[in-house]
Amino acid sequence: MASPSCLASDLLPLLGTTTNATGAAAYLCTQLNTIHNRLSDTTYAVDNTYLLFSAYLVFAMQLGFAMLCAGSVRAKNTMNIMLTNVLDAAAGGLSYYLFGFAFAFGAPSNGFIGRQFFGLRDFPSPDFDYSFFLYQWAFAIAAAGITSGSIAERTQFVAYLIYSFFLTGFVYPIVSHWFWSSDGWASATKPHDLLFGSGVIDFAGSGVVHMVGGVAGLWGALIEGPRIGRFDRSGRSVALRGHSASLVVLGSFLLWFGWYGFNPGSFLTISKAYGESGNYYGQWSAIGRTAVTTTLAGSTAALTTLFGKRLLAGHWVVTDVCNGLLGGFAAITSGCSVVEPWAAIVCGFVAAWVLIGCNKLAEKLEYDDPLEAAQLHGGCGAWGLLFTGLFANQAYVNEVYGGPPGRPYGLIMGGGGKLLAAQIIQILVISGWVTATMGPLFYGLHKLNLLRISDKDEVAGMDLTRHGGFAYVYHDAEDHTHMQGIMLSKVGPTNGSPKTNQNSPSSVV
Amino acid sequence: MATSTCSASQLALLFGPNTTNPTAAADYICAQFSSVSDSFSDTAFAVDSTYLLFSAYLVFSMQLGFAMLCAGSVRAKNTMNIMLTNVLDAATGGLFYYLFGFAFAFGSPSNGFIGHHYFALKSIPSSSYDYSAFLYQWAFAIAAAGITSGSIAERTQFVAYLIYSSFLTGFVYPVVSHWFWATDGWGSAFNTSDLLFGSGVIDFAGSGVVHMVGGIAGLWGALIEGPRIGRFDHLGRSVALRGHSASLVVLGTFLLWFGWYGFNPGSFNKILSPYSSGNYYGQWSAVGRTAVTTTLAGCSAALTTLFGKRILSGHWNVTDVCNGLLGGFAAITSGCSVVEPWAAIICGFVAAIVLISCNKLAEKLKFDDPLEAAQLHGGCGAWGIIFTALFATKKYVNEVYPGKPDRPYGLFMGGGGKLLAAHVIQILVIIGWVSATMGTLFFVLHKLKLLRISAEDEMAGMDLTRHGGFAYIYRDDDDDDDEAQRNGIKLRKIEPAGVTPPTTN
Amino acid sequence: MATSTCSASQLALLFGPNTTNPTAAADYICAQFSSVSDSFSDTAFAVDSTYLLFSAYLVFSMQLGFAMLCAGSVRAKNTMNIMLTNVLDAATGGLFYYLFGFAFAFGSPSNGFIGHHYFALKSIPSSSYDYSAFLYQWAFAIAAAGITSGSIAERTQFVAYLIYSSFLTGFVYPVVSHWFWATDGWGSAFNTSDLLFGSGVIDFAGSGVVHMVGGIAGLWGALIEGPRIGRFDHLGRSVALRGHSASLVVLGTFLLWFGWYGFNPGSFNKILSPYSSGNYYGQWSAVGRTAVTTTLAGCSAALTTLFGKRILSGHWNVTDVCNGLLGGFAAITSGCSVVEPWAAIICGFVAAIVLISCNKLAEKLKFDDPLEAAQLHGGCGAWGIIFTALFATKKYVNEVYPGKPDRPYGLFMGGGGKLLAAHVIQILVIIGWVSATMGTLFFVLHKLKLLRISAEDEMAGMDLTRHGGFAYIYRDDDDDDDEAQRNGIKLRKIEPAGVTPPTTN
Repeated sequence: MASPSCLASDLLPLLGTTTNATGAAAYLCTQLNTIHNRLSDTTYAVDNTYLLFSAYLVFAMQLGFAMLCAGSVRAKNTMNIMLTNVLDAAAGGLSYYLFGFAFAFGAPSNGFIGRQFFGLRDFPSPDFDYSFFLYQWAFAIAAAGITSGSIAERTQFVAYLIYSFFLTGFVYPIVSHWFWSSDGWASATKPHDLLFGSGVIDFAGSGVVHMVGGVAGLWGALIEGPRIGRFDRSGRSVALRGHSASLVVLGSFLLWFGWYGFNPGSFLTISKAYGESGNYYGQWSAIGRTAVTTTLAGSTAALTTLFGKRLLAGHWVVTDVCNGLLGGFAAITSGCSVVEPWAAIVCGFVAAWVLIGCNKLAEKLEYDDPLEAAQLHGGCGAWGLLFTGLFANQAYVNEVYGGPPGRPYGLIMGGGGKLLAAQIIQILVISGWVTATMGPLFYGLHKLNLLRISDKDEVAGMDLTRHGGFAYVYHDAEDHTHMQGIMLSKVGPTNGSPKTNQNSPSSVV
Repeated sequence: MATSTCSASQLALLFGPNTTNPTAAADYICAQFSSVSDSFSDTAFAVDSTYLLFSAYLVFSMQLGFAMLCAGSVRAKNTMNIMLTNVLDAATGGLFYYLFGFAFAFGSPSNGFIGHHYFALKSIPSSSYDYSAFLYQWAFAIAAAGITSGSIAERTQFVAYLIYSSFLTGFVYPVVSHWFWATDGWGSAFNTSDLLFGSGVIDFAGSGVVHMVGGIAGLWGALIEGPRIGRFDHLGRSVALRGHSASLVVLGTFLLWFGWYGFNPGSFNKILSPYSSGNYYGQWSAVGRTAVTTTLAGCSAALTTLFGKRILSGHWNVTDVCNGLLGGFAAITSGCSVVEPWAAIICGFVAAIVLISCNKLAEKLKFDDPLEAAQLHGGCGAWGIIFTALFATKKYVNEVYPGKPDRPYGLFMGGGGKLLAAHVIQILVIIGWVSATMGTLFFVLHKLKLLRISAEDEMAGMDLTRHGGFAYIYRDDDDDDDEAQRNGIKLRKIEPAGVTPPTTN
Repeated sequence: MATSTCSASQLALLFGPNTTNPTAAADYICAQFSSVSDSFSDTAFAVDSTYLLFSAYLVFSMQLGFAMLCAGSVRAKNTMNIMLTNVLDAATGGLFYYLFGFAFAFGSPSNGFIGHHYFALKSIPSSSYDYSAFLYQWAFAIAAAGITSGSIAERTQFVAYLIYSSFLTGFVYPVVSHWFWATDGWGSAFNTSDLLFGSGVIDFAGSGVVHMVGGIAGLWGALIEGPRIGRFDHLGRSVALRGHSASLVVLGTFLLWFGWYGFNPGSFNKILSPYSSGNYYGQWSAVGRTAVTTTLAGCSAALTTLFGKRILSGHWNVTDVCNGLLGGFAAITSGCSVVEPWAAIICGFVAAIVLISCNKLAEKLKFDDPLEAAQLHGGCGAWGIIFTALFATKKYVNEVYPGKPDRPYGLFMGGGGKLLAAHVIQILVIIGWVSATMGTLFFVLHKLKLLRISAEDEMAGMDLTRHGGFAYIYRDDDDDDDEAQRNGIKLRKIEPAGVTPPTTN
């Protein structure tokens, strides 16, 4: 709180010969100090309210991921992918509580890894309250959720449990320590010794969250190889369409909804004046601006994808539009707080093309990612980091990150190349770190035959073989036996299941 | 929320010359107070922004609600199409409302007809509008377009959709919202100089501005396109073309209900605004009351529809109950902040009856609206506007629209007919304006053959012909097993349908 | 939140006669202080109302969660039915809780058994309750009814549903909440005079008041109706009747999780309430801690269920994990605000085991509850109440329930057995009261043949016989093609089923 506290000794000489000057001064100052305390209480209450509800919104993204993933895989693997999403949140909760948060934000520490607050010991502290933990937990599980999409439909459940625990508990917290903790080596909030005099501006985590999830997914999917049937024997790509576009749209909208917690929420506090107190412009405006840039980037990316895909594929495809939308969000996440709204439109426009390009490339390389997670979160996330290095606005950088004046800002805005250099370092370091940790993990699992399920399981669907049955039973078989059901379903069509032409050339994703 | 300012010179006089340094003492004390006052101003901005932003997020979640409601209410073969339109509503709306929609709507100072400041958010934030206000209004704008998309579902070309949606969000809706919500709109109750009938229109959260605009636009679209193939048989009897998933309908309805708590109570924009400082009763109570009236109107409409439909059709029908519920919400939207909770129950009761009657009428006139959007948002919206003019209470009107004492209020509450007159004007003007703009647009699109899809496309479903495939694949056939697939398709043709009982409503 | 009042006379004395006009100076300064104090009071109301309202919206979203969870957990042929009941829970709940439920629950001053003020929100807002408090409590009330609807799903007449739902929301639940939550309830920890065992019951967000009430009511309903046809075969072996959509189950579970952040942390009602003013630690930290304990309990319950079920049934089962998760939440609901995060992990761990055991027991006793609601909310709810009495920490109890020093706290934390005694009493009383009221009601409905549907209806599915058709139509056939339809129905009878592998759990 900005208000200087009232000192009786300051006031005393001024009142001077008043009958009981000491008494009067003490009286007045007691009153005023009470007020300052109450103002501080109010600020805490408002900021915590803001942060908690933002955390709840970010948590809603987990539901969005679950629905998006469920809709994007085939019906026979729905239970499997949804279970992984539920467990992301659950396993993430325990591991982030026990040590993840400590690795990430356990200051004071070194630049590489934190080491306080294990199991929320000595919590809350003046720096961190429980709401902050909750918020960061919601972020951590998002990273794991991204990766689960890349390796969907062909991964053993045990492998899933192992990598998810490792990612949420170790790999991700360390990256977030580097770039977000006040003593991370590349953090922009470090009090001194900033990387290139600037530090990395990854406001809500295009790199820390999205690229980490995306690169991890990339290695997982690469090592596992494509799903059976994804590329035919002549190497042509065959789209394996998800089973429900409704769930995809539901998931995308929920992610959009949750992103309003992800990006604007990353300010952590709302009750903070910029410069002179008592002005209509303050952190609350910056938060609103962040919500606006987020919206515009996503909207632009969706429209770009719509028309781009119409030109390329000849269809108006809703799932592609949803992915484009999410690509725009993943890209703006880094710079959302420090760019002008018009720049967000540029960001979204390019993000859509980055995604389309990455998808083309993936197809060429016979890389199979059921949710395009590596392309979307990795590719668009990397673009988002560069974008911030190019378009960060001087005034906003100084307002949002404070500290010494004269911070470097976006290259195109005239701020020189230092920020861009830091951002490029970030991309390289994240790629390197995730590759060095998650790559060997997936490779080890692969060697131990723990990674990929058997061909038989894959063809039958994991729900049937591992999860006790299909996700959907639209028609009720009262007393028919199992054998009949299965046998007949092989030879004849079941009632009420529309046959779609899955090989229609239109469905090339 | 300004604490009364502390005047150092005045205080210095009171201390008088005997105090050692009266000026400095007074300065010191007053500096403290002014710092406190600044902190309050910061806090107020922070609290109000928090409130408005989260309300905007809730309103945005209505777009998800619309998407799910629409998806569930159409047949499976058009699901991708309608969901795409809902996603694009939000996306195109975002761009157009940013570029000029917000400027048309709230760009004051301007004339009474249209605003002309803040294009592309230039000079935002200002002391009157912050970014959060833009976000909130954007979420409203896309809701209006979402309503219309329901009316013309299952038979409209995608290009037509893109054109009308941009036009509605970017021009038609912003102009209407300027009239009734901007401080210099000709019909606005916030107008500082020249109130319509000394009252202005009390359309608090937009029964008229949002719902009627969307509904009337949908009415024209659906009228000009004509009914879907098979909606009325050759004898002219109505045949229900049921939506493919009641689960999605219920999901959508609940999400809309959830979002409506941003729509109605959020329309206060601020929550930290005492009616008399230091009292437990203030705008926060009014916000709570608005949430309560909204809830009660929806609840009573849902129950009325439940029993009404049971009597009329013999079934307990969940999709009808959902529509009734939404009708109640659309109706209370106008008066939610200025009526007593008991009046909200009446509002919902009548809204349900209005909706049932509109649906009967639509059937008679062979008007086909897959989501009943014109009936629901147009009909119940219009009732809501009338309702406000009948039941607005004096106390609440003066609290919610302060600044001018002795405003006219509800006719039944003893406030005279001026408010009612203003509201009738609003209904007529909205119908006129939307018909003149959207009616013309749809007609031109129709003449250019850009509006309706071909009969073949309609029979096959737009998802297959335009959107690259069906929305659902519940049966997994091994994708390499081509023979089975061909078989499957062959057999599907000769196989009889699943259990789809003919419905009578 | 009163700033200590400024006494002008006292200050004037301090200034003394040397000051030119001590009285005026003192008055002036004190007027400033009192205006500041008023602003504080306004701010506090605004912040707390914002907090409570958004929490209420979150709790309301649980209703959507229940609807989706229930819809996914029943067979497709009863989906419309169960979703309708969920919509109506909210709607009838809204009316009845408005008319008298809230009055029964919180209408103080009253006796310890039942409240009798604020019927139809008369004299609301008052200094103790604002509209937002009503809205929040309404969202709780409908949750209780939602729980019960799961237990009796797929075989209950719709009329029975309407009757019990009104009775539960309007009377049974409000009375229980009066006992344990109102300031003059006999078992309430807020009771100012006469605390039960000098402690009162610490059922912070309602493991007992909400979950056990709903669960026990469901238990009686399901017991009296008997199991669904086909749930136990002629040898008495259990046959799982799987729900039709795991996606909806997961959707519902996540929405409940989302909403639980309103349910538990929101139960503080206020967030702007310092424990010692000017410190970083205050009620806002307690609110955050509550969210953390809630999360951890659910997480550990989910993981325990995952591995437990893997060992028992050999499958990684997502619907079981979802139920385990919810069991953890139901258990932590009672103690969420007064336990350490590590204790929450224990709570969740045991809750999962309790749920698994209850399910085993239910199977043994041929008790059929389609959603495991009685086991989950009744069993885990009861465990949660015990858990609180064992693990409540001294510091948190005194912070959260201030006003009386040296309250008893958790047995394992060294606080003695008084709290445990009070909690055992709570469990017994809730079981007794709900059995006496809801048990009787269900029995009477049973005797009047209003409870269970006919066997034919049950085989065909209620959607077809009562609600006008199935919830899903994924295949589009032209509905006017009557011949094909009749064929379809005929053929369906003789056609074999789709792929429904028998499950073993």
